[in-house]
Amino acid sequence: MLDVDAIRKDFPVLSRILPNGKPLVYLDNAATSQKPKQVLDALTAYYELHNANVHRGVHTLAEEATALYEGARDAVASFINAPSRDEVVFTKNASESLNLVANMLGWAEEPYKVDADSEIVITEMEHHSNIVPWQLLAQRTGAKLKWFGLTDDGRLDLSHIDEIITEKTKVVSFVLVSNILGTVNPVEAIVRRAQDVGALVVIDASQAAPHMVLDVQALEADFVAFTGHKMLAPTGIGVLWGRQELLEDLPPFLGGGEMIETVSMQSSTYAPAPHKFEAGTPPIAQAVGLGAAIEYLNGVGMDAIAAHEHRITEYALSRLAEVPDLRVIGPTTAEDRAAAISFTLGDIHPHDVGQVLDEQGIAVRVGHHCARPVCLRYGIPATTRASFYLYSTEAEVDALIDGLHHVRAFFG
Amino acid sequence: MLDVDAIRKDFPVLSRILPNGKPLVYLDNAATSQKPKQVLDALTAYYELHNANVHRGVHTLAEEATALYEGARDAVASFINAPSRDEVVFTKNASESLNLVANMLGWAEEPYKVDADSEIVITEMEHHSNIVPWQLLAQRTGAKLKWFGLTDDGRLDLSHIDEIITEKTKVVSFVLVSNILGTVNPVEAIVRRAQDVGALVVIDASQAAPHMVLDVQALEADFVAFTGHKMLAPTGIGVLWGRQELLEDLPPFLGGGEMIETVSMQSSTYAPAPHKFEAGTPPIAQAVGLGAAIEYLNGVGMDAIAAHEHRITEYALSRLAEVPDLRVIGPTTAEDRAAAISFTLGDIHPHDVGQVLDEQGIAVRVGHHCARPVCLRYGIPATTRASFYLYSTEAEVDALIDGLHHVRAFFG
Amino acid sequence: MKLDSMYQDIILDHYKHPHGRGLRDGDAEVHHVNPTCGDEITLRVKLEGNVLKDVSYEGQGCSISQASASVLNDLLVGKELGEAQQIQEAFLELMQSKGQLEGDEEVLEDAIAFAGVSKYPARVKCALLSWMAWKDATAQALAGAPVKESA
Amino acid sequence: MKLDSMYQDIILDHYKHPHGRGLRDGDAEVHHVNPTCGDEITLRVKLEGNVLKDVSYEGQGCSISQASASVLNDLLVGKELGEAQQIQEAFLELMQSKGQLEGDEEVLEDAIAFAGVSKYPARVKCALLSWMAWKDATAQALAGAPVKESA
Ligand SMILES: Cc1ncc(COP(=O)(O)O)c(C=O)c1O
Ligand SMILES: Cc1ncc(COP(=O)(O)O)c(C=O)c1O
Repeated sequence: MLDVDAIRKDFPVLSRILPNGKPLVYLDNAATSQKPKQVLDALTAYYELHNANVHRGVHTLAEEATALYEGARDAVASFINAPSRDEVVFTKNASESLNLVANMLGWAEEPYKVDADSEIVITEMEHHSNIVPWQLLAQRTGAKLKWFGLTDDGRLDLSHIDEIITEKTKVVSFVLVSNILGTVNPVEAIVRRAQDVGALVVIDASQAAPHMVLDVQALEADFVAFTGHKMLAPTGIGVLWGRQELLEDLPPFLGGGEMIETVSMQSSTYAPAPHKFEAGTPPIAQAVGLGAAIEYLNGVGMDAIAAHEHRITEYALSRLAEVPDLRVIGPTTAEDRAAAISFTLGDIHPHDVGQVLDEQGIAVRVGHHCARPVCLRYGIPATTRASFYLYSTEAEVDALIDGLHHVRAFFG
Repeated sequence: MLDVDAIRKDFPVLSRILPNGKPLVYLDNAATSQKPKQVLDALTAYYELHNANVHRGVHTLAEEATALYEGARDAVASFINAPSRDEVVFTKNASESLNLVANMLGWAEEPYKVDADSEIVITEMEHHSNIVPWQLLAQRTGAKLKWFGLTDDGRLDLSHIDEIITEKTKVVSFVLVSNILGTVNPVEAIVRRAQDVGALVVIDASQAAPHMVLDVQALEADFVAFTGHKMLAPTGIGVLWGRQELLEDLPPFLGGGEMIETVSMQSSTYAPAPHKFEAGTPPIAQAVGLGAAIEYLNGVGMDAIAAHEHRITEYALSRLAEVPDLRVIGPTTAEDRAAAISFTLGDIHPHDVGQVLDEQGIAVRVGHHCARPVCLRYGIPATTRASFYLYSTEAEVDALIDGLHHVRAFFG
Repeated sequence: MKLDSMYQDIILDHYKHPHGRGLRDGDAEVHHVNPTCGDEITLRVKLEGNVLKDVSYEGQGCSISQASASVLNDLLVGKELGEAQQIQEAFLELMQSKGQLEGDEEVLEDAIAFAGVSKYPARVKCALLSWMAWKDATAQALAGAPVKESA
Repeated sequence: MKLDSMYQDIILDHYKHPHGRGLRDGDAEVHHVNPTCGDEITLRVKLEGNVLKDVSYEGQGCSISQASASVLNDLLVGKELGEAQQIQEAFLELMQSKGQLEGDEEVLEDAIAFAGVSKYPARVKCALLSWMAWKDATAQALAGAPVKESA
């Protein structure tokens, strides 16, 4: 069991009193997480003592900054059980990581090249950041974009898997945990089929990395993307993990300082991965912050965090079921399900739900959660989403339920 | 005159004692600047009180975070005298800003499209971040890359401007202030010729924005790129300013959350600029930090900073002239010159120069400074570079000169 | 309570009983969305000479965006274009006032109920959605654009 | 003083008077650069059966990278390949030791002077440049690659 009280003390914002006098109940963790003071201290120490540009200096600060930055890469590599630290590329966010892969595949040589004869497979529950890059790639190469649909209870419909993933499929990209439905997807079935047809597999782990053990070797994917700000780290840092031989074979994306081996006006050669994909001054302090966040998460234990969130999810689902006219969009049990719960409340628009909850200090997200196709699929304009994390409590669930009763009364 | 003593007190790292007992003399400002506590406080306050994801929330924290993030955009817009705040795009660094433009022009429609009939013009003194993106664009489109050479005294050789910028030129991209030579380039002559042939003008202002008044309207460019970490702001934030009608007409670069108007599985439409170019969760805290950095710079005054650096540069150039066998690479007077000074010292390799200086607490940069073509042009393997900022003092110049004498004695 | 300043009874009334809803004959049609929340509106204007004969609309969205479209219909239909435009500008000014203005009841009638909404940046866009759509559709109608099919 | 631990006299001697410098006949040639600092080396190996007949090189770089190439030439020329490889591995281990190892003088001779360099991550690459180039060139020579023209 987590000592949630002790954990909450590490997060300064959680004791914030809002301008209307209400204490903050932060249930918007799928959008972004709060930061413990350990992470903020790491940032401040970096800037107050060691700040320098990395990799190209022989002076003390530059050596220290480089050691801290590369140390963060080690921390990420071991957090996701990467076979090699050189497989960890730092980006600005998960969206850049996913765009990086889509662009590499557009510019790649055979056998990776996505062209007019290729098919790209995604799913209907992707975040826009795992839809739009592939739409752009399809438009620009003439490739065909296909996708898995959803079942009524918020799961992937894999019944036509052999027609969707075919010999023409060059890449299959899908979300491990949906940010809108909370669904945890069955990786193995998809990876198996993708491997059978020789397609590359990209996994969007943005909602998984913060909440459960993430083992890139166990996933057997080719690329895994996630984002720092949802896992206690600063904004401005993301990760792309990729298999070493792919990172070696694939062409660079952004060009500039850091990513080169040698430059002349006529032509350039590129540094080995991961540097090949890190053009310009990297998010140094943010990587250091991510390293500190991982240290914090490891200290608590990812298994313990997952178990805590599972309990909270079960409790929340059972209490939400008490609220009249409330319809959960996504799995209604805690099985293969993470701690982001979307719902509608009668025909009260989610914007109105969120506003009235905010008045009570309860921060939830409303809208399409950057997953508009899911709303279209279920014929709803938007949802209200409550999402939990390691510092969430049953009392916060109770506050949410009270709040929802109040919403109903207000618009009743 | 600046009150440099008072300014130095705002920068915690400047009072650092290094592990070898020497106080830090930080002369690596062209690589990255140090951060005042005002900026660090803004970061901490953001994370401790207001942290939330932006733009899509109705709850209090989301409204506060959005106001802070968009407030930083206002600060940048007024700092560079942009006609509209919507012309300010936040990126992760200057390198991304430059790649963004190169990619947009590759995917654009006529009249902007760069294709096999087009020519791209850069200069031999560009940072790799303003070379490699154009080499990649040229490779991928078949366009021809051309460049201005350099005179022996470190200036652009514009004598063949009419042959270099021609009717075929689609884009001219050049550095306002060279990070290796310190040269301040004559913008007007180049812009005039580019406008005559209808080419777009991109200005890399990475070494200008931190040190002088930057007025994008006065420059008459189409795009201006710069980077936060060199101007007292955190790592992980850059800026691309672009003329509104161009940002409206040009296609997006990265796809994802935030940058869309409406998404379906079949197709998507994009939000108006600047959001069209900001895929994914933006560097929120870093933008807030950049806003605080700009407030700090404005408080001191950009004119006063430029004047201070001019004085330091004059002093440094005159004292460096005393050191036997020292050859300045770049302009040898402070006229049209910024405060980054590269030099060689006999045939002592810059790496060795830097190492011996570091032993005395003096942090300089050695190598090709991501501008290898400049080293090739002047037939040198690398340079040692000392670069100054608002907190630099004459005493630090003196320490450098003493250090260089020591280097000569050591390898003598 | 702060909430009541946003959700005035007038707003809730318009939300529950919208005026002039539904798509009717028009000279121009536009479809606007609020990308931040997904609110959508399809709106048509019908001109007769200089007079705004009808504003018809259909859409989905929160109480604020729905009520605002209803109020717009009330206020603008039957007005001369010049006057309609003045009302639109007055409403825009009110919504951008960050809670500083109360609004002129002579001009804005029920729309002054939205004064409280102007304190909530994320909701201002909801309130303005139909008004921006109206402005766009009117410009198109004046330019003689044909009625588009509903998207 | 810390500096002296890096810049041992042996290193400075090799730097000022490099052994075996210059490009001579070879079975394979490689060109390696250190992207962090721009140090470059062109290196050729000449094999005779199992024996390393010559290692010739040309390059530009700091005292550490230059001295290291000179020491390599001293240590490896005339050795059997197996032994040369052991020496290379011992040097690599020393350089990656972050100042923890002193190096076996029996095996490494002058090269133990580089022990102090191993405390400076940015300089380790300088010290290893010629050794990595040698390893690469030897592999190519064994694979029967033809001598490339100098780049
Ligand atoms: C002139 C110039 N352009 C571009 C850059 C790239 O900036 P960044 O590394 O922040 O992308 C730099 C700094 O490294 C620079 O000095
Ligand atoms: C499932 C999923 N994928 C991708 C993203 C994009 O992450 P970011 O906005 O940090 O790029 C998010 C979060 O917004 C997400 O929830």
